[in-house]
Amino acid sequence: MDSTAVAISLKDNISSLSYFVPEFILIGLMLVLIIVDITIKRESTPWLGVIALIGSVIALVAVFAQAALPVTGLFNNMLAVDPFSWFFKLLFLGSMILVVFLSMTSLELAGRNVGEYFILLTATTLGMFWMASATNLLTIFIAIETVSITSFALASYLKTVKRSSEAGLKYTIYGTFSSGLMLYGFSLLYGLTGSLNIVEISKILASSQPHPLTLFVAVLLILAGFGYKIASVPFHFWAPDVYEGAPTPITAFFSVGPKAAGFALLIRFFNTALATTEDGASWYPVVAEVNWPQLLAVVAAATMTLGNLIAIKQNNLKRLLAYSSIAHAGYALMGTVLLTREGVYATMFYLVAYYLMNLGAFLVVIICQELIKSERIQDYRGLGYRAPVVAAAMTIFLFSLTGLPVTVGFIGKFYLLAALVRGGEQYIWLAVVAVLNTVVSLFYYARIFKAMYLESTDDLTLTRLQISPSALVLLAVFAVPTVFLGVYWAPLFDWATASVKFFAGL
Amino acid sequence: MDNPILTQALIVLLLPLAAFVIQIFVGKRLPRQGDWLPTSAIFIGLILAITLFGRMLANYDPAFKISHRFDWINIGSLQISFGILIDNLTVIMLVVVTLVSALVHLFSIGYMHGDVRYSRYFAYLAIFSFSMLGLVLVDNFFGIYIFWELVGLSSYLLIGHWYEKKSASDAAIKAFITTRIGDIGMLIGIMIILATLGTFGFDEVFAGVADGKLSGGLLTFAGIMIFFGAIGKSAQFPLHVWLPDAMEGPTPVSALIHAATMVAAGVYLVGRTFVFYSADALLFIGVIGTITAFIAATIAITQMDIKKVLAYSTISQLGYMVAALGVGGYMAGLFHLMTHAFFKALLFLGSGSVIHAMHHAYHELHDHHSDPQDMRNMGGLRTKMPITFATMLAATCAISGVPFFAGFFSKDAILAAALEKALTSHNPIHMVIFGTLLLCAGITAFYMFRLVYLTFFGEPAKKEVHHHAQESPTVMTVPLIVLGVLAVAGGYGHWFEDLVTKPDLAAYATTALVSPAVPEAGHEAAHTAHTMAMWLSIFAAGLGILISTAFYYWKKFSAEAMAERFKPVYNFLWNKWYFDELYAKTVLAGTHLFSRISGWFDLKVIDGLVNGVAKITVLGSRLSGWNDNKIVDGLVNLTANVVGWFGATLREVQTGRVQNYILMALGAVVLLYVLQLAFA
Amino acid sequence: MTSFDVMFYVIGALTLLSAVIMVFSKNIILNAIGLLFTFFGVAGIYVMLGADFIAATQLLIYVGGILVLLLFGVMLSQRITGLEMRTGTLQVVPAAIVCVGIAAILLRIILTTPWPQAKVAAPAPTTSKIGELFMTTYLIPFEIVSVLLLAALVGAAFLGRRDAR
Amino acid sequence: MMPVGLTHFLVLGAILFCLGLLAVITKRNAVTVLMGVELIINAANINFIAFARYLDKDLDGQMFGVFVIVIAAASAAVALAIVLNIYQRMRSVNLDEADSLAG
Repeated sequence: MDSTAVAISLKDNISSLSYFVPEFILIGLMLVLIIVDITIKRESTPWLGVIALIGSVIALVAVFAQAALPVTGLFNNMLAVDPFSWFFKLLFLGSMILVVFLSMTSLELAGRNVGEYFILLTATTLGMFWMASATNLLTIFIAIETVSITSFALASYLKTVKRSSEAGLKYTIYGTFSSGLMLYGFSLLYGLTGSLNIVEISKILASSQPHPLTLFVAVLLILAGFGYKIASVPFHFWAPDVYEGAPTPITAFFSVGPKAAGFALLIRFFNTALATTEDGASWYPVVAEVNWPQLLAVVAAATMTLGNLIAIKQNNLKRLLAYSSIAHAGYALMGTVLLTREGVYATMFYLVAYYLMNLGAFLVVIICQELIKSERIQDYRGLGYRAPVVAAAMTIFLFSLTGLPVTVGFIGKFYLLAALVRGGEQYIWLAVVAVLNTVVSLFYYARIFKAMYLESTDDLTLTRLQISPSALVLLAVFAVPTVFLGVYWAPLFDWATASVKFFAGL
Repeated sequence: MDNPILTQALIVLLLPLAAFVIQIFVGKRLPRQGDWLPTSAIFIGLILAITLFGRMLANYDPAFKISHRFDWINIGSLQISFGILIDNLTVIMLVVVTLVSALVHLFSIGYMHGDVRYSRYFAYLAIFSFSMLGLVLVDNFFGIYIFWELVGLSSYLLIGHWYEKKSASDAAIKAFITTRIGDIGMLIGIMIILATLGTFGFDEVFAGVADGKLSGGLLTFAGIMIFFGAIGKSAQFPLHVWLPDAMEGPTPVSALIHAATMVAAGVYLVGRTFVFYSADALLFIGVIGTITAFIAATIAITQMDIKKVLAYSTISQLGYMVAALGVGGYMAGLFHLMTHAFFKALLFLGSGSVIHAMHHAYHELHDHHSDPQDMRNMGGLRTKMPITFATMLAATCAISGVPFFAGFFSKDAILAAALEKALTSHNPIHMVIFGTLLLCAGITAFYMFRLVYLTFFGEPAKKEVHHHAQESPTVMTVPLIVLGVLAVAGGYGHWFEDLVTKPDLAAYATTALVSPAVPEAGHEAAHTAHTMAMWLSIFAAGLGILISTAFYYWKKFSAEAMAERFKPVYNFLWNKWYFDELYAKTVLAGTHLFSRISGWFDLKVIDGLVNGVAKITVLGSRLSGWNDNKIVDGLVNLTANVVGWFGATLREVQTGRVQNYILMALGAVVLLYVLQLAFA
Repeated sequence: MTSFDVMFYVIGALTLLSAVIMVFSKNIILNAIGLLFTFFGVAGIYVMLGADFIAATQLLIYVGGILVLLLFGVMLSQRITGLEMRTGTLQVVPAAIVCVGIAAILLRIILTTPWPQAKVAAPAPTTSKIGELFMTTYLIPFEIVSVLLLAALVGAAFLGRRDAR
Repeated sequence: MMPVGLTHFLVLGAILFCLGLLAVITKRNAVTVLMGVELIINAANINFIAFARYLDKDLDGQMFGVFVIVIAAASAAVALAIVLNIYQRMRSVNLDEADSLAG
């Protein structure tokens, strides 16, 4: 590297710093939390949560301030700022803020040392930021590992609880194994192209004629890393166990945050590394020999079907929601199948819908852990009478998860199906599978609904339950948009479509 | 929104919604638990609908059609506008829906008095009315699907209103899920429309079909798929099993579901999208309708529960309407929908009145075991309940097709349409359809008069009960009288045929490429068919009534003896053609098959991975436990069980051991690689 | 056969042999020792590939750090005196089948792919170049890895700590 | 015999990779399983460095290798902390005994 190249590179690093403000704020938040945690030596102080909340809100403001930034690569094209990553960053901060809220009210964490908890949560969010904006195999790897390593610790955060420790152990073994596979896949991709930058990789793949089978194996192994983050078949096995064992706010977080980050990564990878990105209406796969849509379609169909089928047999609501979240990953994957613009924004729309309805459902689970001290569905009997507002909110979330009309879940599913059907006739079968799956999902969502409203309870349990005002407010925060966006979703839709813009230059 | 008609229609639509919202939140705190609120909302709607109707009559125009669209969603280049469309058919439907709904509201004030969830009940009624009105008003497939689901949802709430009763909550779930199975088909059909035509609006879709953008086998397939929605909602064979169970809801709800709302939705859908169906799709529709009409009619002969008889008669009459549409009798089918709405609502409310009285009588006698709905416990009620009797008799005459009652005109029209089709099409299937429908007309007359004789004539089955029975309160009899008048007079004056025109696909064509529609069969043939059909139908009805009278009034023959003599047939009918059992049997056979497959699967595949013989034992014992379980209810359980079986088996894979997971993930990677090799 | 080839086969054999010991031995101490020699062998491979800096890093971090960490894990979680030093195996047959399948796939693609190769220059010292890259192109990965390390530190410290209550 | 070149190193890496997989799947002891993961990571690293050598690009592959080693260390630290934690709960680090969450 000669001196002018060094100078250019350094200059790029320095000029990129101004785009990095939200990340700096989160890093600062981590440090502040560490210092406060060390200096205040009291167990379970509310201050840590408040600080985390303030910090994440400031970061949110900083991300908002980036709305009008140009699409550009940062730090020698290691990361990128573009509307696509912007969209996801807002989603991540939204998840983080809510999970901080949930954690402050959660019974499971009460009386524990929560300093490290919020530090790790902040670090996970940082990792997700990088997952959404990484444009280099190395930064992708670092980002995934940041999210993974902190997630392992968060899953086993309840050290004294066996199921939490077990969840952490399984997550760790499965996670390190998956990143090992992904790493090997990266090495093969590097060998094929000689580059780590995904935009460059795309160009080299387009110009040289790579061995299709080798490329396929490389991407299959890489998919192990991405697939494990979004919990898609066949890399989903960890999810139910970890979701059940982890502290419930963390489960809620896992089911939306890292999953959305995985989707961001997957979409960016498939659409910029394996296809040529143009500002036009659609993308064209550069490697015609390998049929990525077919691979993704098979994975999507398997994911939704498996998640839904197993969910039917669950009695623990947390575990049921784990399987349902696997199924929803399958639905969201449908949008990525065709590598079209329409599909991508359908997926993004669906992720927001999923964020609302799934976090809402978990919120109900957390509230009910306090109210009825149980996660089992049969203990939700009579909830419609005992806590009408909670049950009504749950009903809204369940309807939305099922995809019934006048909820955002319906609109999201509709866009996905529409994108699929309009993308070409060869994937109508996948749309049919998805529709059949919604019917299957009805069976288990209806079970919860039935338990809450249609099953008789003995007289003992027929007492009204007291719900805290803050819980009511939180419920409203999720239930109202779930319905409102089901009727008037134009703003969300516009946001999602405007965000389908990747960094593609060099 | 410049057009006053549109505004008015929109108000009719939104009033029940507003009532629902208020009622669900504050209904309990309102005076009288707010029952007046949805009731008055729907009555205002009724008045508005009637003025619309009057306006329509005053400025008579067969081609009257206005619509308004709001931009709603954009999917790329595709714009979905949400619009309402009003033509003569819509206005008539508005009147019918609001009328029946209003009367049901009124009737419910008496019937549901003192119910635990009285206020909730009225909220559900309101949302039901709203959904149905929306269904009538929207102008595109997408909107129809949304309201379609809403109707399903609100019917679920209403059927399950007495959810403390297990049978009621089961029936609610059964109705919801069975109809949704039909909805899947409908959604698939809509998706095909979207994929090929890129639009949802009725007019655009029909134009696309007329221009030949969607044609041939795919058009037929799409049509049949859309019709699947109607099969579910309108309780057509083979998805009819939910409707009789839906009787578990309060009786006014049954009236609402059966008369003008939920089950009518399917018929209305087929009517509204009539031009969309290719000839083959129409034949399919006609066959399904005929099968339904016949099966349900034969089942109704043997039933003893007064509401069950009416339920099967509804299914049968719906089959009539669908068959009529299938043979091209657009007018006849929809006309029958109108007249049927009147007399079926009347029959249900009348039976509700009877049950109310029986219930009351049992209550007085402190008898809590006897079934107030069993006709064997009734008899001789005509002296005790004269108004109920008179109105019920009128409705029975109407449904049986006795001349000069409303049902006569519409039923006659259907038979005429079927005969005309049979005469012109030269397709033997059409002849069979006509013959079966004619037979059904006779059977209908038979079982309806059987109902009247058993309930109102003869000696009371239990003297003391009879003694305590009394006429229902005015709030319940007024709706009966109103409907009674309509059941008598609703068919006169050719009003329906004058107002509604049969749509013509060619009219939608935007290009002139399409050959003009095949001209309708000559006036001559139609006239012959009409006269012939009229006499045949009178004959069939008369014969049915005669036989019924011979059995149940003159007691010339003993029904019991007949039943004994033709025991297999009787059992077959009494058990509703063993439909529920058939579905259950399929489940059992399926389970056996699955258990064998799964045993093999476990042995050969999972075992190696799971490395535990114990797993098989667990699975085996669970499956044998499964066989012991009494598996009862039809299609719902079939799907639920098969799906559940898969769930349970797949669940075994989640062993809890992380290294199993890793192994399986790697195995899947190898599998994907092999698949890629095989298909690339 | 050049001396380079001979060296490759010797080091390769050492690496694979110790890896096989690591995988197939039932004694956990032998597993760890096998892993140690595998790491050494891999470091040797790095040297042969002209990656002197990585080889040094491998020795320092892997042999010095990770392996010591793993040994600590072994010691802390096993009763050193007892019989528990032997570790069992699970699902050997299906595992073998799947691994052979994966091996077949990988070998097939490795041997059939025409990898893009340039003319290989003589190995040169890489440390200063790598140092330069750390400060220029790879500055941000270098920095964000520090966040990862900090988070890992916090997590490991929290989990390893014995709580007061 | 072919002179030693890129494929030789790749084959070595592939064999190490599969041995690592085998260890991860079959070993009961969690610490040994983590050792298997390290083998997988080393296999990938050999690939990276071999490619970097024979493609003769910039030192991208080597840089990746350095980062992988560092991250592997961090990952191993957290993983071992979790293993120790499970040892305190269960008095065992056998993975097949941690199966209470299942189904």
